[in-house]
Amino acid sequence: MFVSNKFLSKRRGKGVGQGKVSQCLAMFFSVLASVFIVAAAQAEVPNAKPPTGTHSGEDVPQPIEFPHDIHADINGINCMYCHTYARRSKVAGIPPTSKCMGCHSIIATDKPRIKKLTEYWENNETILWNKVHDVPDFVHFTHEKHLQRFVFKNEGMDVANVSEVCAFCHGDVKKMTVAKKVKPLNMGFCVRCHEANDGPSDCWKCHK
Amino acid sequence: MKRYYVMGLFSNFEEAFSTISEIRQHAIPGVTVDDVTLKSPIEHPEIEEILGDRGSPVPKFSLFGAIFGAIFGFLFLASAQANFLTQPQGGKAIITLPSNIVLSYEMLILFGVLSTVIGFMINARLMTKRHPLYSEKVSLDQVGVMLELDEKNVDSLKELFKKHKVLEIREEVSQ
Amino acid sequence: MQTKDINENIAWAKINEDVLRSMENPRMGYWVALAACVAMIMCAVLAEIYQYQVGMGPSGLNWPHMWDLYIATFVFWIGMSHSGTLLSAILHIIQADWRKPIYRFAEAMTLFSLMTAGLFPIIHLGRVWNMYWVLPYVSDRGIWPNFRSPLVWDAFAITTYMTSSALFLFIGMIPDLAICRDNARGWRQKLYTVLSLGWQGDDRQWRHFRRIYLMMACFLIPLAVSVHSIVSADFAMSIMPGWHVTTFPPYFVAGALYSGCAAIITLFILLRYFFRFDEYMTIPIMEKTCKLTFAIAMVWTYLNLIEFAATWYGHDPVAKELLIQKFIGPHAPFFWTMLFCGSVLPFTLAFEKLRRHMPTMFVVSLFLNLGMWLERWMIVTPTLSFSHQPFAWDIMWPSMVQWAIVFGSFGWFGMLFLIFVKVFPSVSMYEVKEMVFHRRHYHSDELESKFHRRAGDRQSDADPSREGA
Amino acid sequence: MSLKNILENWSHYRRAHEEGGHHEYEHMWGMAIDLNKCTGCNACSVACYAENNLPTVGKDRMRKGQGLHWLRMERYWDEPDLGGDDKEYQERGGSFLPMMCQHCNAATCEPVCPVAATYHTPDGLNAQVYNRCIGSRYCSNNCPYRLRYFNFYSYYEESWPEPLNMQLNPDLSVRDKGVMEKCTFCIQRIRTGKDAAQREGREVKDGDVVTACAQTCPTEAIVFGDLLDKDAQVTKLWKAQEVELGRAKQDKSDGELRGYRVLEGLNTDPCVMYMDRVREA
Repeated sequence: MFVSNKFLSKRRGKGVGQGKVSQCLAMFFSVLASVFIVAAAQAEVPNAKPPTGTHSGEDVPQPIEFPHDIHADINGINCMYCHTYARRSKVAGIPPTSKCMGCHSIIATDKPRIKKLTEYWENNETILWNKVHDVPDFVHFTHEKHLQRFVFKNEGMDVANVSEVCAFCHGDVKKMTVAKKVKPLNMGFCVRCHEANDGPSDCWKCHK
Repeated sequence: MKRYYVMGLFSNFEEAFSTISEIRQHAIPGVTVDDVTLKSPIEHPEIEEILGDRGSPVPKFSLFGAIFGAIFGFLFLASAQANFLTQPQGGKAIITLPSNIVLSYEMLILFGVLSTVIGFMINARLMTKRHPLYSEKVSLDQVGVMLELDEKNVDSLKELFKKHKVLEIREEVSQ
Repeated sequence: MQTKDINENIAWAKINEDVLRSMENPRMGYWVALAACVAMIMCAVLAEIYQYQVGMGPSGLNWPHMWDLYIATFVFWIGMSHSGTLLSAILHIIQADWRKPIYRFAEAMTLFSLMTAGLFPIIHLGRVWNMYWVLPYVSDRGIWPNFRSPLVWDAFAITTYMTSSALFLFIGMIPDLAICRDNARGWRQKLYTVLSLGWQGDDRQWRHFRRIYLMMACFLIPLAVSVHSIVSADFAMSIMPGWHVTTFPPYFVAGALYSGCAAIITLFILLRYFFRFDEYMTIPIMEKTCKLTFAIAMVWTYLNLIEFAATWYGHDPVAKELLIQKFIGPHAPFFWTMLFCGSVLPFTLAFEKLRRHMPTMFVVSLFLNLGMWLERWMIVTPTLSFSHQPFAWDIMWPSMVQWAIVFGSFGWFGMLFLIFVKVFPSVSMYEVKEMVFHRRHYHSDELESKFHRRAGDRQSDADPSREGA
Repeated sequence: MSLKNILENWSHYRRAHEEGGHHEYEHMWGMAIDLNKCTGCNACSVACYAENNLPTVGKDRMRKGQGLHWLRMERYWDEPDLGGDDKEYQERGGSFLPMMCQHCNAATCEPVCPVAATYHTPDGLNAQVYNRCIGSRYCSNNCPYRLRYFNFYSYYEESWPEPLNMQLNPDLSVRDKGVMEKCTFCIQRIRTGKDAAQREGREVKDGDVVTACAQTCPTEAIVFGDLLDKDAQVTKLWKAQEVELGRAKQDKSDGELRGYRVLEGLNTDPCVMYMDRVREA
């Protein structure tokens, strides 16, 4: 390893025993290495990581491809007509099938999606909609307070235009068929809006 | 113009020392002590008596780094604390002096050390290629005296080296 | 007759040769030692993986014992790291040249024990995967670490200390790396060429080198003191009896220097024996280290006694109760062992005969370190067992998981150190050269007999039995 | 933003915590516990388990000291006034001390958390943000009351096997391993109460918010309310006992006054007042 002869000093003849020892050592190290790799691979823990995944623009399949654009944009139905709880509750709510049937027992009954809907209705089955805008369990978000702040107690904001407010977090659902998650909905997203609008900065306002 | 680099290797420091002393006394006209580079295996602070005080700006780097570290540290911490949205804590202040003094002190030292090291690297011309005349014997036990000079002085310099029992003379010409 | 100090007329080539020899391809014993260290680390790794998956429960921690061996061992390793700085920086500033043959491995020890210590605050976290939250980074969530917390100070202090001591070690090694570069070939040559940063021994380089070394020493001494004060703040900043002690910062610094010096003695003897560094790590140097350790041990003892006295006269009932529990409670055997190892055993260092007997010193230094480890444990745990709320009084003994991780930390330190001694010169070649150069040229015999011989040397000239080990 | 904060807060940062520190408190939730009424029945503790998604850890772990009981019933059998060795006093029963987080105004746990997972809310609560906690456990070590509990294991699968998970309180997260937790004065109930008051456009009044323990206590030993509300029952109790926030030591010269706060001398300024048990000596 070193240039000068002094430092080169090759070890004279390896004894048989020594060879065996080095083999054993090599074995030992390789076993240790494999144990380490196996153990490290095991170290994946459920719930260990904070939620990531912003589902940016990701499609969430629904039992019936509900066209938001036809309802909200073309026909101009207010968001809160179907998502009734938004103004008075934590959750916005998914309309019950009866609410759909209120119109669709008459309107567009021949369309395939409506036929599917009627089928659910007649079989007394629940439509299992999938949640698109889901925040982690440790987040306390109320639709009520946000709607109060931005719609009902917001001068100059007409309730008819509530979809503009909804779009803060849900994106322009009017232009979507099946709703997609287009905003990150992570903490930074919330905090920036709270800062801009003098929302509370107390941790326990949003965490639970 | 061609520049000549000549290096003489001496077996001990005294010989190199007296060689440089003679150069300082203008033994060779046109060669001054400023052209001399001493290459030694150990540190010789004494040589500065002959080479002249060439100074070292490294402490200035330290001072700058330390001041920067302390100020930056405090401002960074203070602005972070002021920006921290959840302020109220145990009746304590927002910008707490005791903790900020501790942390600014650590930053002072960290930046002081980093700046000193950077100053050293720059001033000592480290991380550059070794001079072609570099001899491995310098790292062992011999002392090298290297001069950068014109062609006309090379021979007289070699004479001077030989007078002081030089062991080996190496030279190099560069453009 | 004086025991042989460094031979002033030693050939410089021999210095290079001896030190480079220590870095040659290792023998079988080395590999076995390395394997043993790796096996120890594996114990810790397996324990940590188990703990990571299941939670902190298997480590035997409970309410109210939220910290135990992890933090105690953390403080122990941080303490260990202080001696390198002491030996190297302080002795450099006061121009004690006997530091030169032994400071390199001491500094390496500083760095490696810091690398070991830094693991423990991470291991002890309940949610290790989120440990980066302690770092002050800009996030769009608008949240920062809590700069009031001594744990955050720890993070700052350890990072600073680790960076600075690594740089100090590295800068001091550059001329030696150049020597290695000039003598090595193969992968080693490539490594040393990069690491030596083109060092060629110019007067310019040496001049700046001298300044930077002094500057770094000046930075490192207050840093070392502040680091262990900050570690002591983990305890002193709390309001717990037995932790909230005003004398903790100096007490911790003294304890740190103490355990570090004891570890230096251990490694000194091991290196001297295995690498045959008898000519460099001489008995007089050993003696000086021992005297230093003894002095620090007495400082530590004093601070210990003052702490007891302050608690006693302070008359805080809770603190007093805790002190009594330490003396006669369930932890008493460990407490008295700690006092014996820390305060009584160092008196062996005061006797010249014992001081010069390497095997004795080896055993003593190990016991000193045992005492210092127990000291840390006795700081952390009894307070958790007996504090203000009597309902929460409880005794806990650490489980195998904790022991395995503590055990493994010694393997980790050993492995780093073993790798170091084979890759880097563990004796500073250029500074030993400087040392012999200066002793040869600037020390008259007269001065030498005054400063470098012990009193009574002359009388005992005829007595060969005083030759050291 | 940051410069504004520095300049704004600098001027009044030094005000002591008894004045409300550097910010105005909206409420100051507090408790008064009458030990005369406490029978040690543990109903409060059970209610707390149900309300706050507390896992049951099993006998062995409980014995080891790894249980999570935000409200614990401390039993003391050796009141010095009664004579330690007296056989008789045991027959009269021990004394009970229901201990939940004292919500100190100068909380020792808050400044030591490295990631600021525990902090003081504008309601005067000593809150813990579970998903910010990294589990350094320093807060628990620095709590003189030892009222902070740690999730040594993941309990949710064992504690609430299907279909028991349906009983979990949705207003509160289920904590995973490695997280510190503690009594929050049922902060989810406070939040609901405040929301309801806001919806109705009025101030929160006494009785709007009741913690699970206060609600459950069969003898009504626990009274919960807003100490800033002059008309609240808890404020009246504190006043009657001459106990007030920001005072380290209560005057004990009047034998009629039974109010005290635990470990007052440490100046942690807790928000829970206990009223001493009166017994025949």
